[in-house]
Amino acid sequence: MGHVLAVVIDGIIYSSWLFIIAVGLTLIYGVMKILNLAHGSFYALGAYAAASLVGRWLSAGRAPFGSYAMLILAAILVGLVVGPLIERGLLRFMYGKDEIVLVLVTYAVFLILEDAIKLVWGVDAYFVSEPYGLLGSLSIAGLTYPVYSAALVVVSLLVGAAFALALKRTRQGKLLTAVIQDREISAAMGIDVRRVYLVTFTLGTMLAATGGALTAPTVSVVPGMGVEVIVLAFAVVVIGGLGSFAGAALGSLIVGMVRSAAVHYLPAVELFSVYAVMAVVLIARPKGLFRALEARKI
Amino acid sequence: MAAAILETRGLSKTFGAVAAASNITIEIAEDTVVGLIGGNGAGKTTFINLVTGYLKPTSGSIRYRGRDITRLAPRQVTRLGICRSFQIPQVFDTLTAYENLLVGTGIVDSKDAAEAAETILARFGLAPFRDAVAGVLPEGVRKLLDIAMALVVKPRLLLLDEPTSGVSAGEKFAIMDLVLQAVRAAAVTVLFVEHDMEIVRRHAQRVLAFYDGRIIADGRSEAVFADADVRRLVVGEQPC
Amino acid sequence: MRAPDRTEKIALLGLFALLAGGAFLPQWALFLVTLALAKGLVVLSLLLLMRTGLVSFGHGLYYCLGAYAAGMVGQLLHVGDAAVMLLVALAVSCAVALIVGLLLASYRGIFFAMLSLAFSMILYGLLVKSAALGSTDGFNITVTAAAGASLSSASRRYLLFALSASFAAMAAVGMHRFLGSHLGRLAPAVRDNELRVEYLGASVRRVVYLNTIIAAALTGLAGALTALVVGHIDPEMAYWTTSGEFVFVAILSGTASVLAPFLGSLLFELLRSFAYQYSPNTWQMVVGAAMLLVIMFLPTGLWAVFGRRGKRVA
Amino acid sequence: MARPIPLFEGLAILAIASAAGAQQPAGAEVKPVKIGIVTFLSGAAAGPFGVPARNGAELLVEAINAGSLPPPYATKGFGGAPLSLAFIDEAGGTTKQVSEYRDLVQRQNVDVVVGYISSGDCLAVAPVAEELKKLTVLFDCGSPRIFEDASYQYVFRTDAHAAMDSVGAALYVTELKPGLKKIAGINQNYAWGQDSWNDFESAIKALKPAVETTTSQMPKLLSGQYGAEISALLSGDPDVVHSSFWDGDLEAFVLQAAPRGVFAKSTVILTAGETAMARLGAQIPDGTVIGARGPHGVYAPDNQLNRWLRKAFFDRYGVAATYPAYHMAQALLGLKTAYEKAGSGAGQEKVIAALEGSSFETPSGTIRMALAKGHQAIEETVYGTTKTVKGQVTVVNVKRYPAEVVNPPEGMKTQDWIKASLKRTK
Repeated sequence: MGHVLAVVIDGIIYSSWLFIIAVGLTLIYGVMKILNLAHGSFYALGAYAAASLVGRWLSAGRAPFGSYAMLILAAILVGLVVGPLIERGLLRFMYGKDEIVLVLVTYAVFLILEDAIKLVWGVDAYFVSEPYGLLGSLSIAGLTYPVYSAALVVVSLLVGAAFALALKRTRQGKLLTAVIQDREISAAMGIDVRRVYLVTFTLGTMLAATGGALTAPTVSVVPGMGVEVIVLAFAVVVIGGLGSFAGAALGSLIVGMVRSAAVHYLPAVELFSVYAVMAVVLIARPKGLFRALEARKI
Repeated sequence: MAAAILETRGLSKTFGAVAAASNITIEIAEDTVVGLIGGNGAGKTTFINLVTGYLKPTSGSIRYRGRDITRLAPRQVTRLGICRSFQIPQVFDTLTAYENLLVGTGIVDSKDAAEAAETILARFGLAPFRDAVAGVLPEGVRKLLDIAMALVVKPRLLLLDEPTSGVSAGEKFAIMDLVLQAVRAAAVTVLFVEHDMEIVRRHAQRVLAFYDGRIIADGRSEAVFADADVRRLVVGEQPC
Repeated sequence: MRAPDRTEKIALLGLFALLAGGAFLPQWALFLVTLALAKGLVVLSLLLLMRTGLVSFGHGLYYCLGAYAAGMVGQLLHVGDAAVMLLVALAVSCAVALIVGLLLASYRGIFFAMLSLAFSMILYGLLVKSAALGSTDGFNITVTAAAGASLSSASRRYLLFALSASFAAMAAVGMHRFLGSHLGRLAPAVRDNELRVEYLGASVRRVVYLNTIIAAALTGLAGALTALVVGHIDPEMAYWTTSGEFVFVAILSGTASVLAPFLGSLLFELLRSFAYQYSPNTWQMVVGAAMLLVIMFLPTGLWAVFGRRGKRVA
Repeated sequence: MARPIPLFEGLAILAIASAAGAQQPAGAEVKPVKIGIVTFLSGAAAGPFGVPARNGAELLVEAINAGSLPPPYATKGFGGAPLSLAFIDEAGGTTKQVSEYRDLVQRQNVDVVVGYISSGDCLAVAPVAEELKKLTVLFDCGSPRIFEDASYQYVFRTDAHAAMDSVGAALYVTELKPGLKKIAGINQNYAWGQDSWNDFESAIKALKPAVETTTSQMPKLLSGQYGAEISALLSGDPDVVHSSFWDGDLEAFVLQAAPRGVFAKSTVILTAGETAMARLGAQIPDGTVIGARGPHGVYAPDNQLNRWLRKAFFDRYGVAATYPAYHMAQALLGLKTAYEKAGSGAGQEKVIAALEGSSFETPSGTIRMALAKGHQAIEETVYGTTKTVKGQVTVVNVKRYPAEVVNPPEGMKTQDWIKASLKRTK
């Protein structure tokens, strides 16, 4: 049945989009134990930066294909500027505080960035749809899909593969894994936790911004676009298990598929399908799908 | 010999391929003081964890005063009259020493809780630290507080997990004397894990030697310390 | 009955001062204080949870439930009596907490927070879908009577204010006594060391469950009060940002005293009101910055400024 | 992409606001009229609705104070009394809005409140206005419930309620596609989206009972990703797709749906499409049916007031005036008319009496306060179809529906009216 195929394709596209955002969130939580509410703002910043850069690129009359480079550049810029600024300028004074207090710190950052974005870009929508249409479209199961969506899936797979490889194969990745698993021991082993934090937060910010930058051509960039994304990404990482990369992948897939199925078969429940899944998963597996219960030494 | 307060039969616990306790069958008589010795990982703490319900045995049974308590939770075991102290003190860090005890006495008997807490505070010599927050107390005091809390619930069987670890060598004897004095005043059966053989010799009427999850010797302390296996495997003497 | 201690005396004096002063407050201020007191009840319930080591990002669930329970009494049964509305709200939020609490009782830390959030968002989704209840627009509630006696519009304002003030004082004194009781003392014990609590023979689950229900009851009551005061309810009350704001005010207040939530709540309402008025375009930034300043410089909450003992007051 | 930097814009507005406040001469004989304006200044609704409305208010109040409006409004102030403004952000939910409303009335002592884009806020604020006995003009919110579930003495609404848009939409598409068989909808999952769809669906079914609904999609507000929804729309093969999306969501939907052929396959009707026309421009495929919630923006009649507003707004803000600005103008001009009819220095009660059941000229034509005992306005509604001419999007096949045709008669609830009488009124 073509319908089922459509559900799966829509689900995969949505999952890919979610994964790019959620993986940054889970990375930051895994390493720094910060559930970063400002992640949504970084996503929005990525989108705004992408809209501005692509807009300039195109209005300067340059080759339209260069706009893809602008999207990536926007994400990198936001990551490199905002990540270190917030980690060095604010978060480092907060380490050691309670997890919940840290959530509130990032909530404050989120509030401030919301208004800051408004001051810089105004409340009007921006949009740069050129990169979306440029790649053309293809037809699957009688439905038309833009190639851009397929590209999004590829990017998401690349991000996932890069993470899997980096964590397993590279020295830096192994250090990161060590910090995720045991912060104290890794500090005792002489790992420069300070540097790891800075790199992690920058990378996480960059990933959120990538999500935003890649989304920018498909939407209009408006104030408040980050709010919905945060809770959605939260749901994904909580379902998958906080701090787990495989969990972020599986969580994205589950949320994407459930949402797609809801839209096609039962549009009335779409609004809370994600939360229902989250509640069910948490009740069945209290720490999410990919997180073992830690034994306590007494 | 008095009736057995604790009885285990074929008690085993495995974690994957590792046997933390294998086939432990013992009887502990009421109103005795028993020392548990053995190297690290020999199974002493596992034994305490099994008896107090923190771990569920893979096989075997535990009876307390004739009643099967094999799969009960720590809370239920505690309510029956078995309590324990911990290697790492488990106290309420943000509460004062007095409040720590008050939490316990409040659970047991809400009417005379305050009085009971003061009594125990005094008996353990903790009165000077009454209003200090537990999180900032010196380790030796925390250790005492931890043991005092085990006594708050008026147990008939008390299991002490390394009561003198983390305490300076000079203080060890004093602490152990204080503890046993306080405990014996309440006519409690005591099992204690201890590395210091001097302390074991001095206080234990009976000694159980653990090695590799098994009990390799059981008897009066002189006899156990004379055992060749114990000397080699537990006390750590090299055969000459 | 033992004699009231210092906290209880302040609470009672505060109540009398409020009841007397309320008659002279201008209307806008009366409304603001009423709202702050009602919301203070929610923050007080979070204080209880925080003392137990728990933070809920889904307290909007009970806040909204209480409000809708009160609203539906008016809408469906056409009863405009404040007493009936509050009682029904209390009953409904307790009943839901009895079930949800069972599920939540074994969760801690961020997972408790997130599962609570999931439940509140499910309620939000259900309400948004309920066209009969006005979807996101919600509906209006009118109080016409209190415990049988009918009310004029002016006396209604003062009555709701007096109700909120009395509930606040009663809840503060009640909570203070509860926290000082043997049962209440288990809250910080659970937060500090669950293992030891179990080895003292008490059930951690039961403590968490009980405290969740008490917190839900207070929050449901506060939701109903807010509904009566504002005169309008909508699903936004269950949205996660509402819950997040309560947590923020709880952190702002600190957990040192049962009076802190009301003070924190009042200060927050004032801060927001002024930020709205003087900086309508950047009020979020003002609130966010205030939040960071408090977390940085007053890590134990605003009460640290007032508390005689900086560290911890039992 | 060039647009004014809002920071400076904001500062400029503040400066104007304070200038307006300072303008009153010391010891003047007429007391100034202080107006509290509540619109979205933050959040998603700020860009498309809140800020154009605020700009409209600024522009009009300045012109009114200067007496530079075209006739019949060429006199200064409200009967000579200068106006000053106090702005409040509508964001933050109803609880906050009720609180802010009280603050506006009792602390800032405004003489009249003009505001509220969200129907939830309108519903919440109306009873408070009654309690505080303060003249309050709702200028933009859409829900018919406000005056159908209650009656108010101090509350007015100077724009028509939203059922008009859905009924007009149903009339337009049934005329456009007489062979209509299948419809589908994609609307935001909140009161506005739900009401819009329900009214549209029942209007269509009243007009053409055989029409079948293939799917009604209700994505979350601001969800931004409509891939699955678009697939669901496409696979039902509907003749008409109805959407009351606005701003960000609307633009995202158009951007995502156009390349996937939704607009080619079905006739898409965007009931609030006008706010996005200027920005989306040629991105909106030809043949899309566009509404403006009344005779506003591109559909505004060619009268002197409209020519003034269009030019002054564009000159000042660099963008075309959209319907929220028109709605704001309706509210302020209605008030000016009532104040002047009541006479200089008249009390609030007289102003209310003058406003009740009045009619007045606006850039959107004549507004009549015909419903809810003279408290609810009716206006005509207009739909048209897009056609790109030389890269500029224009509307063709424009049809105007008189106010009486698309609004229920006095005393009848919208839902009953649509179900029972729509067929006959046609």
